[in-house]
Amino acid sequence: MAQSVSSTGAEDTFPKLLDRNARIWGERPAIREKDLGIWQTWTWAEVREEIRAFAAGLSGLGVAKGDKVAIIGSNRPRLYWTICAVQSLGAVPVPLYQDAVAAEMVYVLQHAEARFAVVEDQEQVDKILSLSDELDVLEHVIYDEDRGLKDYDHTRLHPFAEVQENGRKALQADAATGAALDKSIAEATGSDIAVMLYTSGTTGRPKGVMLSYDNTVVSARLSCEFDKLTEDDEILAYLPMAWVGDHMFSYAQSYWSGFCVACPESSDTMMQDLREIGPTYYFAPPRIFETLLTTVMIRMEDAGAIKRGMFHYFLGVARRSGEKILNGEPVSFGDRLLYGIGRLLVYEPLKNVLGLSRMRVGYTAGEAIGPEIFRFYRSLGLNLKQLYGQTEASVFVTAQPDGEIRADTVGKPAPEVEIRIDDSGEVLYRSPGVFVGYYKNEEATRSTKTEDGWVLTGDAGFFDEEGHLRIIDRAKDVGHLKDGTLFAPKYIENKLKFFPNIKEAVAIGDDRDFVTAMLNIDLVAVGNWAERNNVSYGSYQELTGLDQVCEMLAAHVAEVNKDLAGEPRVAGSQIRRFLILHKELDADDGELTRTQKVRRGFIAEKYEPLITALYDGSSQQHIETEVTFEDGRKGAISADVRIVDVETFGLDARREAAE
Amino acid sequence: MRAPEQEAGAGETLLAVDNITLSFGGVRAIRNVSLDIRKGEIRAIIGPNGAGKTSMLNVINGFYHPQEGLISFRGAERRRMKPYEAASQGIARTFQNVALFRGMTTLDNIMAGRTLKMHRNFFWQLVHWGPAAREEVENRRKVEEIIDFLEIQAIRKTPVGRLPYGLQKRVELARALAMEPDLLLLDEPMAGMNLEEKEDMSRFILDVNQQLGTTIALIEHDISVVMDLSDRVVVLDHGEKIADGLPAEVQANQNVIEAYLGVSH
Amino acid sequence: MEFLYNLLIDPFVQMVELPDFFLQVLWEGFVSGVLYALIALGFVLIFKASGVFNFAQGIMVVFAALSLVGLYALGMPAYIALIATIAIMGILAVAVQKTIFHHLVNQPDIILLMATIGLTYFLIGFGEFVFGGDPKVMITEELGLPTGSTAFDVLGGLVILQHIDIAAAVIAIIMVTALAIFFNKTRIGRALRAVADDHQAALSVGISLDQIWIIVWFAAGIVALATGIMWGARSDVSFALEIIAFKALPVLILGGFTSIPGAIVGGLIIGIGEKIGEIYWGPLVGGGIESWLAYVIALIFLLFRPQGLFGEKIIERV
Amino acid sequence: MLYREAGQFKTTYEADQAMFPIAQDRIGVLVILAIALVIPLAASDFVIASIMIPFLIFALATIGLNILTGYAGQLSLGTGAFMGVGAYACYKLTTIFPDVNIVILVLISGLFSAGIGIVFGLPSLRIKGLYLAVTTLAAQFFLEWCFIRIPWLYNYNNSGAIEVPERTGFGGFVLAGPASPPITRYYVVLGIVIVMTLLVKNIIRGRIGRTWMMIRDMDIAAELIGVRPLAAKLSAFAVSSYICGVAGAMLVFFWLGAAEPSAFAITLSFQILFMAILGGLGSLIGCFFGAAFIWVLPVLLRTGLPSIGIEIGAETVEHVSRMIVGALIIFFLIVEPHGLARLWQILKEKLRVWPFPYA
Repeated sequence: MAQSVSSTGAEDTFPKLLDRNARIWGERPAIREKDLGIWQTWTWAEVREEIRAFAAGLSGLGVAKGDKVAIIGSNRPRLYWTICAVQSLGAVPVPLYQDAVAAEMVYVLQHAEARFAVVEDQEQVDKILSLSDELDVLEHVIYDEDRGLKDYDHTRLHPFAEVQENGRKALQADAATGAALDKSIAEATGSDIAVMLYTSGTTGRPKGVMLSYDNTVVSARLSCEFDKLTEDDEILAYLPMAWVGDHMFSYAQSYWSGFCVACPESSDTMMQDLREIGPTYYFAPPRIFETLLTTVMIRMEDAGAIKRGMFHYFLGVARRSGEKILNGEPVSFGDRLLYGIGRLLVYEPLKNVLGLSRMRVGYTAGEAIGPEIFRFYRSLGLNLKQLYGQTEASVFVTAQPDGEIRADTVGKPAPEVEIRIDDSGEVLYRSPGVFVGYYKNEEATRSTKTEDGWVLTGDAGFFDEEGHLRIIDRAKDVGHLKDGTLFAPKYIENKLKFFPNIKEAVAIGDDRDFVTAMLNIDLVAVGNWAERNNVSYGSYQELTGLDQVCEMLAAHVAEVNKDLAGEPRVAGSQIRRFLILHKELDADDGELTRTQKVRRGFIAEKYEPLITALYDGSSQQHIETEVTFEDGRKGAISADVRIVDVETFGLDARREAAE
Repeated sequence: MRAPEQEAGAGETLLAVDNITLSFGGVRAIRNVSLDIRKGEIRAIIGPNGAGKTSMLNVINGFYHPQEGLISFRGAERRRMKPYEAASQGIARTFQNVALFRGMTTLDNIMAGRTLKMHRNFFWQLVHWGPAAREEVENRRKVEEIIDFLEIQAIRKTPVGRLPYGLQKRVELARALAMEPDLLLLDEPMAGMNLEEKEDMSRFILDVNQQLGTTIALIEHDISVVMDLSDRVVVLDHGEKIADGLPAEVQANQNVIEAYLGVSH
Repeated sequence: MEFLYNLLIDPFVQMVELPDFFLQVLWEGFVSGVLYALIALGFVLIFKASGVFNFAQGIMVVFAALSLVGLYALGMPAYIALIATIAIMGILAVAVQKTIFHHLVNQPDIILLMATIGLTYFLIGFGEFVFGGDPKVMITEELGLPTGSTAFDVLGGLVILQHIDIAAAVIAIIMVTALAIFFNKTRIGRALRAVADDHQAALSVGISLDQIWIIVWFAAGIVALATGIMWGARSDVSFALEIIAFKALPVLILGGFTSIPGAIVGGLIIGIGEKIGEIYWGPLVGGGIESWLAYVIALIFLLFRPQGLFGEKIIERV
Repeated sequence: MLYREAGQFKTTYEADQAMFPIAQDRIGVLVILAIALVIPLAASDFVIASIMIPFLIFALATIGLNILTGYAGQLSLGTGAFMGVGAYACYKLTTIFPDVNIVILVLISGLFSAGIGIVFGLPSLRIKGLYLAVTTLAAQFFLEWCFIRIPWLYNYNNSGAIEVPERTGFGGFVLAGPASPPITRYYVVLGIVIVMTLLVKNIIRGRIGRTWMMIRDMDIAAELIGVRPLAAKLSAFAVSSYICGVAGAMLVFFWLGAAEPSAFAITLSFQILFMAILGGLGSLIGCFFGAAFIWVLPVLLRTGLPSIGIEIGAETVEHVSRMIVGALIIFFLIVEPHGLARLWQILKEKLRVWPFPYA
């Protein structure tokens, strides 16, 4: 069982934690990587040796206290070691998103004044070299994978192994090297900057969030205690290293509780690797859970009728009683028995093929997850939870405690986190994890973090009766109907988008009399439906105009209304009228951002006639729009778009009562 | 792609074929052909169908025995030999029609390429323990490096029969590389591939040549590929050599143009 | 020394000293050679057209003979029984094609071979189930085949020729001639030859693969029936006959798997060779060498000319 | 369905290349072994002597043939004779060395078989497929003839048969001979079969096994990779014949008790060949499936049909079971040319990806 971490508090930096881990868990696995066909594994003692050697090597190259060292690449042990090696020297690691284009990368490297970069492979080296003219601060680049780099000019380029070997030699040749390293580790304190993480943000240039050891180590400790993570746990590191979540889960928490981090072989083999490792602690954004569920359903479509029937029957059993059993609520004996059979025939095998058999704690965050999807996983007996976090908070703001899991909240304040909601509805928090500041951006720091340590999240939300926080929207997007009713477009849109048939939704209502919506159907889902029901259609546009499709979506919208009616704060913002757009919202047409977020302003302008029609009572509206084809040509399509009225629930009664 | 003057002229001769004539019961497949392959180069053999290209490879790795002419490898004159002797001297090859061991997985196929590197005797094999197990593991590691090199991790344990054609060709290359050859003979490595697969394969061939330093002789139909890839090109037609030289020279050669346009002789 | 004498000199001395006996041995060998040739012919027919090495040819011989005798025993006149048996062989051909080989198109040779071995097992079981396991007597006379023998006075001794053996030889010659004409002169025959080389070509002649295979199986069945009658007339009709099917293998190796003349010549060589071997060299090692001599002859032959007497040279290509 | 592979990851090549890399398979194998060990406690002498012992011996012989035909791709029709060589060698050995433990002699007798196998394997260098089948047929008939014609082999017995003398060992157990209890013989056979199977598995997953499969799948490519065809083929002949020889010796010494030359006739060769095909060429587990199927099915028909009230003569059962076996072979070739082993593999694959229909 879990060995109690005896020396809590004494180790306030990661290099110190590494020493501790090597001492008490020296022979236990610290990190694995699927490489050359097997899970190459390093123990904590080995990891410490690797890191010290590399740190000494870096020191030999000139890395000194206060330097910034950029880290670019996918999740690999050597890059994780680099974080600690850099920290050992009192320098600051700056992980970057490896899929960023060269220009974006250059901005961050310049802004962070990185003198060194440790990168994964030729691809990253090429990116940096292509812009080396603009990178006057960058001195040395160290690479992990030497493939294709043999013939490069090596005056400023070094293989990781060579740097490490030089360090090893230096450590052997001269005891002073080791002593200096020890001294540097010992001198570091909790208030030093541990890491700098650049957040992209929705607007403007990326900002460098400076997190101290006090932020990260304490957050790691609190969260490990919250979920009772121990050195027996196992995690798969597959999300970008530059993202705060990965930094906390795959680095900070691992160093704190001593659990083992596994790095996949490549992105192609990720699912296979997940299956092999079978992590006990797992994080994935809702998108991944969604795709996973979709593939499960698609793959089951190919199964024989009996098996498919059995599968869906037991999924029904799970929906009925799975979550209750997980939450320890009373369930009839018959259902318990059925659930037991279901476990044998469906749930456990399914978890096994998904690689989630051993998952003890799982989190999803970042976006709202569809309640159906969330419940699906929960009902299989998976302890999937939601959390709400930010880079500026060292992740944790709220989290769902075991046994208090709800699909539509993000949980209670995490340990030692204070939360308040200001008058405009914006969520603010104060915690040990609150960041030190934005690097070289005092102004932004001041506008985000108050004098007394409260951080503005930029999100609007409220606490429900059970003390759970619900995030409804970006604070700046929250508006009001003319009668003052709260209008949170994204909250409504998300509810709409949870229906597989709805791909995109735009809710309109700020400063209007009531709420309306423009919807995009999901071509795959609706097309599938059409095929199954022998409905023929020639084009996307034709599909959107079908009566049955309109009826189907009207039913979805009505359901959302019913849902909204049950929540007092947003009950007033039910959708009265909607239309189905005749074309897909597209980033190429400027309607979405490249990260697939809706650009409200642009859309409002472009579809002005439609919006007018939504509010003037007409039942049809002609529109002509410009589109960009895949090959870049532009064209125009026109359509008569129908406008549909939807059932609302208790809305008029409310209004009458209000008047 | 690569500057020809860098390689041309440089490097000692690895294999020399001197005035070879090969015939099958009166039909002459190769007539008085001489060619040399220099250490470290990529040497292309091109020509229309039935020009004797594959026969030439078969002669080089000892599968056919020419009636006339000399072959010398690494400076030593070679007498009549068995194909497996050529293999043990460091000549590996791939085949025009994929010749994988269809009953085995990708991994086993590449392990098969290590046959000559494994020596533990029957009785060690019986117990599969100690030195035999160690040898197996050492060679597995080597094979894994090749798998990594050719980026076929995802199909490691897939029976090769189930793989798409392009991947089969890559596995075959992997198997040849597992032999750690000095001379690698590739018989139409890109036949039947789509553009993307061809690009991948070209990159791998260049990587093999540059990173592992392996000398390569290849037969290819796609002239643009040959021109990009190879250091020197020899052109055969009806069993005779009609041109030999740098890609650019060969491309401009009137005989070659005629042979490819099908002008009768 | 004595062994070497017995091995190398003595047999030839005997041959010369008793030429009449030698002629008798040759004749005996010739007769069994004809039967081997007939069985081999059945193999060749099927192999040529379908690439199936029909291990069941032996049991088809037994099965045909048993059917004939069995039908006669049921009270059918001999000739009616003969025609009925031919019909049975036709039904067998259709059944074999429809239930087995139709489903095995494009399978590797070894699988096809195995299927015929399975068929052999089935037919043995079926035959025993229907006709019982006891040996039966062939209805030689009833079919109007000659019996009795004629003794010829040659080279100072007597050579006895069984009439049935002469009949067998004649029938074999007729059958081979008929087949040769069928293959070379008729449209279907040419199609059959085409199919051996190229299945598509056969289809272009307008005959389905199924039909072709049925025809060759039927032809092989008739050959089997003839073989069964001849063989049954010399000994009796029993499942022991099945073992002679194996003799067809060395015959085919000598003659080549696809050559009809090869089957004849190979059959004669094996038949005569093993008789002479048995009589003149057999006693040296205790006799009974007939059981394996044919294979050894074939084996030695194989090492020097693997493609057989009439087979085409195989050039291996990479 | 029963598999829980998530979390079973390999950190060393040894573990990755283990005989049973999946934990659930290991459990399964242990369960089967445990059942094999306790069967005698529950089963009657008839079951042990007439079903289990011959089943195991045939399975081993099938493994022997499978090495040659399934792994090295060389068709053999002479298995029966190679088994006979083992039996006769063992008989002579125990005559000459009556005091040596019979188990050791059984294992040594396989060597004679291996030697003969190599001799008859020599032509395989030049000839393939059906042609090679003729070679093995020559071996079959020639050796059968030897068993009859060389009286020395059967100690000049009048019967012309070999009769197993009583042999004790391992501290007084009667291992062979009329007085040997079936249970003792069962354990001896079980032990030998398990050990041999493991050793064969080792060979097959190593270099030598790979060279066999290379020759089988693509002999020209194998040669160009450096496989010496002669060495590869002859080693397959040797190992195959050795195992067949041991199985043959066990057949007489631990099962039949006495045997005439006809026991090793071509019908035995075919029986083993059927077991190999039906079980699945190129699969060890298939050998056990095949042997069980071909051996146990007729026994079940013989004993089972009367017990459910269908009274038919013993002979008829014989005929019917032959028909059924023949029909089943054809059926399997059509439905699944790779035999029961492939069906088993498919089932296992299904269980591994359950509830999905395929991976």
